[in-house]
Amino acid sequence: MNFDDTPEQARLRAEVRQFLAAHHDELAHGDGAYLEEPGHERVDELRRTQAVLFDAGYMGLTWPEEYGGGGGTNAQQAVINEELHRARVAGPVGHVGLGMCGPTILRHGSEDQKQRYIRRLLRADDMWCQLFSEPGGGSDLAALRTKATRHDDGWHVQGQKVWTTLAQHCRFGILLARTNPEAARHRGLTMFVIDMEAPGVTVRPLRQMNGHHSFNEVFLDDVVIADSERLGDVDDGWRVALTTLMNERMAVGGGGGELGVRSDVLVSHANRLLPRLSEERRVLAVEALGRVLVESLAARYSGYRLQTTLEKGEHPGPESSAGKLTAVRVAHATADLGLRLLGEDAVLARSRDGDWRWASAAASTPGIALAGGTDEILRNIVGERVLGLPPDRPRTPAAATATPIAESR
Amino acid sequence: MNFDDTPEQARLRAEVRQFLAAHHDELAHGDGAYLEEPGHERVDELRRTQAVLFDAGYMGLTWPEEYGGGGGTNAQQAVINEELHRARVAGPVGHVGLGMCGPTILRHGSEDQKQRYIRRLLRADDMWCQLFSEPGGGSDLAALRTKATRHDDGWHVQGQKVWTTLAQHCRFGILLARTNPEAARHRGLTMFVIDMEAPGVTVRPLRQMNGHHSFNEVFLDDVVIADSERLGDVDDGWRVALTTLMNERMAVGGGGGELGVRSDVLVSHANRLLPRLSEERRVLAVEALGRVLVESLAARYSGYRLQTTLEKGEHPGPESSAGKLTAVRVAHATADLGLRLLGEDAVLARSRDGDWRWASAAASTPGIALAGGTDEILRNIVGERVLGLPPDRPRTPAAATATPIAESR
Amino acid sequence: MDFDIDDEQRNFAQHARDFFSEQAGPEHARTLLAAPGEAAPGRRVLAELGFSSLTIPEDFGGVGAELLNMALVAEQAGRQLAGPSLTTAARVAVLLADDADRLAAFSEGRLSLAVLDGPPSGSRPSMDVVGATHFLALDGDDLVIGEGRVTLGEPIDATRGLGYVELTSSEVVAQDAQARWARARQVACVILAAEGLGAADRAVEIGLEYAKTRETFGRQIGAYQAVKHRLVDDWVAVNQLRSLVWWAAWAADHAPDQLPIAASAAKAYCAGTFETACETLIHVLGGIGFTWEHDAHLYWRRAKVDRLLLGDESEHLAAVATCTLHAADAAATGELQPI
Amino acid sequence: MDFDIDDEQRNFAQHARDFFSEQAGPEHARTLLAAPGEAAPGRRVLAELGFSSLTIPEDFGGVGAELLNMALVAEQAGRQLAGPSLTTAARVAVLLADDADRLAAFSEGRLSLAVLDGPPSGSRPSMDVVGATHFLALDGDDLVIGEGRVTLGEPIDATRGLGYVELTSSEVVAQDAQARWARARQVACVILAAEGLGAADRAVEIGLEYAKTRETFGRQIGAYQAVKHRLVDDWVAVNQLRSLVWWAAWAADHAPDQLPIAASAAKAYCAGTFETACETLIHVLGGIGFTWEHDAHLYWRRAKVDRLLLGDESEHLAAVATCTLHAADAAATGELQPI
Repeated sequence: MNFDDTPEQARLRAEVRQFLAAHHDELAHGDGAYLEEPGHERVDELRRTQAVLFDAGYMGLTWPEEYGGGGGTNAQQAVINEELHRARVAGPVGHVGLGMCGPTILRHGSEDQKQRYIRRLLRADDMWCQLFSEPGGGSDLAALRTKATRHDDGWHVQGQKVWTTLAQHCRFGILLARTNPEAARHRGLTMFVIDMEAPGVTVRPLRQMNGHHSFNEVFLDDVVIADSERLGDVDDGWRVALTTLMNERMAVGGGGGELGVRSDVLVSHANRLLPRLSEERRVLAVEALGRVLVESLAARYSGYRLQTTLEKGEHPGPESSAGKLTAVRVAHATADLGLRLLGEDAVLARSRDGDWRWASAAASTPGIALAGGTDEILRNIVGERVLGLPPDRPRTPAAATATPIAESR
Repeated sequence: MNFDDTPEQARLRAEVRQFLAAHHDELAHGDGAYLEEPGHERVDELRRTQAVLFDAGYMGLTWPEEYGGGGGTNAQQAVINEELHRARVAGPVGHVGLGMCGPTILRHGSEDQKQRYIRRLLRADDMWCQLFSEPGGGSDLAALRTKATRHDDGWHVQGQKVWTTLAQHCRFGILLARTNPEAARHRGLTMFVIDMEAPGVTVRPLRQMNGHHSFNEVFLDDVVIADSERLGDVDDGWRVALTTLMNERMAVGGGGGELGVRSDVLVSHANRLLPRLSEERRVLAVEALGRVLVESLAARYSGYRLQTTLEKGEHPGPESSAGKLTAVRVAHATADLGLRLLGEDAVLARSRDGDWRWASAAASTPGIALAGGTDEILRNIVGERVLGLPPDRPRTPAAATATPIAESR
Repeated sequence: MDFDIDDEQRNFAQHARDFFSEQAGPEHARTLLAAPGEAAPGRRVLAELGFSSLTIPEDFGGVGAELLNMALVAEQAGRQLAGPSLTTAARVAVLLADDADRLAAFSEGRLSLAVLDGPPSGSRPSMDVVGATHFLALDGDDLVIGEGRVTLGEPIDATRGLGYVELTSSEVVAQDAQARWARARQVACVILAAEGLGAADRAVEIGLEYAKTRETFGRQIGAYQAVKHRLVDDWVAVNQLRSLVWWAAWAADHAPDQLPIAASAAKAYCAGTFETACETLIHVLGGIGFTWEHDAHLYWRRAKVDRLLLGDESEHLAAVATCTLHAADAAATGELQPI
Repeated sequence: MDFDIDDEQRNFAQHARDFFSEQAGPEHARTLLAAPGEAAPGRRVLAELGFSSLTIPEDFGGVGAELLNMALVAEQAGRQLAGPSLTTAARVAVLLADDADRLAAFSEGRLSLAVLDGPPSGSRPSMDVVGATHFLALDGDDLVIGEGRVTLGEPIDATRGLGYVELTSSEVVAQDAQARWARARQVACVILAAEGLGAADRAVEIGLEYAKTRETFGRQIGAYQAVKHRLVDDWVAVNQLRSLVWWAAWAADHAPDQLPIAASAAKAYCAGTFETACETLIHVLGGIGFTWEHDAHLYWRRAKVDRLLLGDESEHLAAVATCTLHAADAAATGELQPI
């Protein structure tokens, strides 16, 4: 066990730290995810940030060099991420591409696809989204009804997707569609890369309860996709999607990262506001703060253990789902305590000091809880796939087709 | 809405109060249920108490006069119960008879059975138990395997029961047994009155984690029961058992009563010990106390609403299951706060002042949580029978036989 | 003991239910977030119908009803996120109890009042200051009334009309008003809890409807214990909250010594019950519950604000504990009977 | 970063696992409730195997291992509810760091020590006083050692050897010992959390086994979400607790400035995790889990006691918050780097 840097890591850390200080003004900073409305200006700023970091060699360090990756190690990427966090650099705007689409393409895409897409994805030249959920389906992916039909000029796609994160800013997406309506629910699906600027694609941003427009409806009206843009085999999309979902779970909380407002932001907020509280309130707030911090530390150090596993070359397994359960709880408690520390101003969306972060974070938490699988889905995954508990209903022949989905999403 | 006594109720209240003061030494007192080991001496003391109260006309006020009841009203019984509580008189030791067996006999028993049993049951001359649960069955009553086979001299019973409350002190019990092994799970059951002193009945007290012996195993080895001791029709025991269970739920927490240590005992304990705590601990303890009291008030006043419904002549419905959920939570929190208020002594079973109540209550809470249905069972009942949510699994023909049970227990 | 409302009260509540479902509703709350103003149905209409003067004696132009009746109306108002809050009216009725002229003016809707929390020189965020022309405040031991400069806050829930007020004029209405002020606040807590009760009840109702129709993995989601048990817990809590609200409202008129504990118990229990019910609702709804278009967040917003108004859960838990400890102590030393 | 134990440590933990499952176990804890005495395997055996001298330097007759190794042993001891606690040994190693003779005597099992919490004139209930001949205590700023009069308490968990002690003799071991005392307590918290980790892990394991085999209403109970999700939550918490314990144990030797926060975080997180795991276990087991014969209550007893020993959850939550606030404040004003 060793948390110390090797000399080489220490050199990298110093170099990154220096770079981030020198390029401070070219980088977007922030107090945590989901705080700002992802409008065009903010997204452009975040894309520039990602490009600056890519150009410095700090994005996709572990990705293959031949496609624009750094050919480095997980340990190096971890050092870089720590320094990005310390310098309060905003998280990468292309997180769906980095966390889900990219790994899926690397694993299942053709050489040509990797050549064309990966480098631009890492640099946020292209943003990517994931077109899985549908209005009728919710967590039940295998129920999806968007159809892709084979024609001479490629696949014709007809259907509708929803909850597509940042689709309005994306150039490409990975799309799961039904290619064989005769097959059992989770069979007969195929994964494609879709050009979001193709004719027939209509993106309609959804307004969320926090006022933001992060999620979208995507209407697919006879969209044509060349067969060369298939990811994996025909009717093998379920297996491809599992890669995406495993990576999603790792990306969303699995690594011990924070999902809401950063805990150091909460700590400095508390340092500023605790003295204004009565003695009674201070005692209660300090206990609440301790609780948030301990949960947050538990998630963070568990993420480190998972990272160590990954550094040893293993793939993220279903146990990475566990991290998100805690991360969501921490995000909720952080927003709530941040708000309560505002005292009388906590009934308004902006305090007299102009602090809007906590009310905004509170209104964003329910969305954080949904992305990457609800608590129930994650608990089912851990319970059934890690702990070997029986599935939710008996494995009758009729239920069997549904079971793999229930277990994995 | 009116919480005030009518002049008649006020007279009754004054009379009861005077009686309880005058007969103080003949009555057992206590801080709450499940605190003392129900050994023979304690049980005898509690039986004498119940007899004294019966003789004064304070037990079974609403039960039919022809069988020893008082022919009075629920409102009168409520006044009496309030005064018993205020005077810290220990709850009736024959609570299984009063709460479950008695109502079942009154509804399903023969005239002869009512004549022979009810009066002595009310007076705790005979104590009664309920022989339902079996080792393999748990909450799933319809899975029971104790068999009763018809012979010329009556029914021959073979099987084993478990978790039978106070069976070692009981003269009689009501027994649910399978009389038709061919019928569907919850059909083919019949209810009987069993003489616990009959040949073939062996009672083995179980030691519990709190050191007490409230629960028993009961072995039934070719016990003969006369057909005249049947309760209800042959193979109709499921319907009879529903009466028992509904009444059990009302008896266990449904009426807003406390299941663990009395909240006024917690309050006086807190009054004594709060001054010994540091300022920080006092703030935390006061908040915790407030939380217990508010939950307890919520349960108590909800019990009053239910009592009002009953006074208007309605039977207890599945919604009475709700009260126990809260009562269990309050019992748990009461024991825990009582223990924590002891400060450093809370790591021992008896404080330096000799206070053993809180550690004992803590070790009794898990048993309280089980009796009368686990939280999950109660939530299923409320969810499915009151709120109309779908049952846990689809109503396929195969599942249909199990469903009524899943819903009702 | 008869702990139930009677048929007349039931009819009255049904009348209020019909009125608020026509004249208010979450769609109004949503609109208000974009275009600030007075919440629907507005104080003029509430005065016209006599809802805001329910607890004002008939001699002063009011209806002369008990607080329980107002709580029944408030529950229905809460279901539809109506505004301004009846807490203001209930509080005014107590504060101006011996000011016949102003009470009559308020009853008739000629005087638009809000009650300020915190110092009159610069109040804390106070309810229903939107549309109010005059403000009641506690200045030392004096109850004062005056006009004021209003600074509206950026709302989480726009129906609460929250703003900071600085009195620009001030006239003493009553001296030695601490006790009256405290009682008015307790009464206001009961009505706020009643509004929360109605809103929480509606939130559970929407969740139950959805859980019975929405299917995933081949089953209605309400069949899953994770969903079912959460909804059951919320439903149980809402019903228990109703018991506390009714008790507290009854106590205001019939057992004033029980009011401090009952009002704080209702307010504290409401804070958590309402908030949890809304969080469950959004969770059960999934993605759709996170959208602006769905009503869920409007109930959620109300819950997030109401839990802190007129004292948060911690304040009221401490009040319940402290009052109970004192009463028990006094009883033990022979001073008083325990409540 | 390499946040994992190595193969040697894994083997070592396996060795300890085998040892404790042979030499200790819940059946011993049950017996001890009826017949007071020293818990199994007892301090003599622990000394013989070198478990209690793991963190004592080789020069003083110890093993000279890091605290992490002791935490690995403690986890296995916890699984089997073994006693006396290794917290005492870990604490002694810190307290007597420069007392070669006594340390050697302790390493060799010739000196039976317990550490007292609270004043030496009348201690608070302190661990492992059963079977101890000498006691370490903080007397003002002095670390003292002496013999004492022991009053045993009536145990909730008999394996903790809890009693009140009044020193009858006293010799100063070290002056100005506050800092050392604090560090010893932090180290003890880490080991106590490690024992809780092992016990909680075992409780979850028993619950999982039962949930996979026991059937009700035609299904294994582990298929029901109400059961499944509780067990999952506990399993997740136990695994996160392991992360905190390992970090804190590592920090003791490699990052002493992180120890105060890490030790308190581990102790606080352990309190709730272990207690909840045992409550879940008993609940999942149903009636059988409430019996004296089943092991569940022995784990439950340990959890109910351990959560309060060496400072309860509230104390350690406050410590984490306060230390973090100070560190952040110091960093903001340029004094220190944040941890």
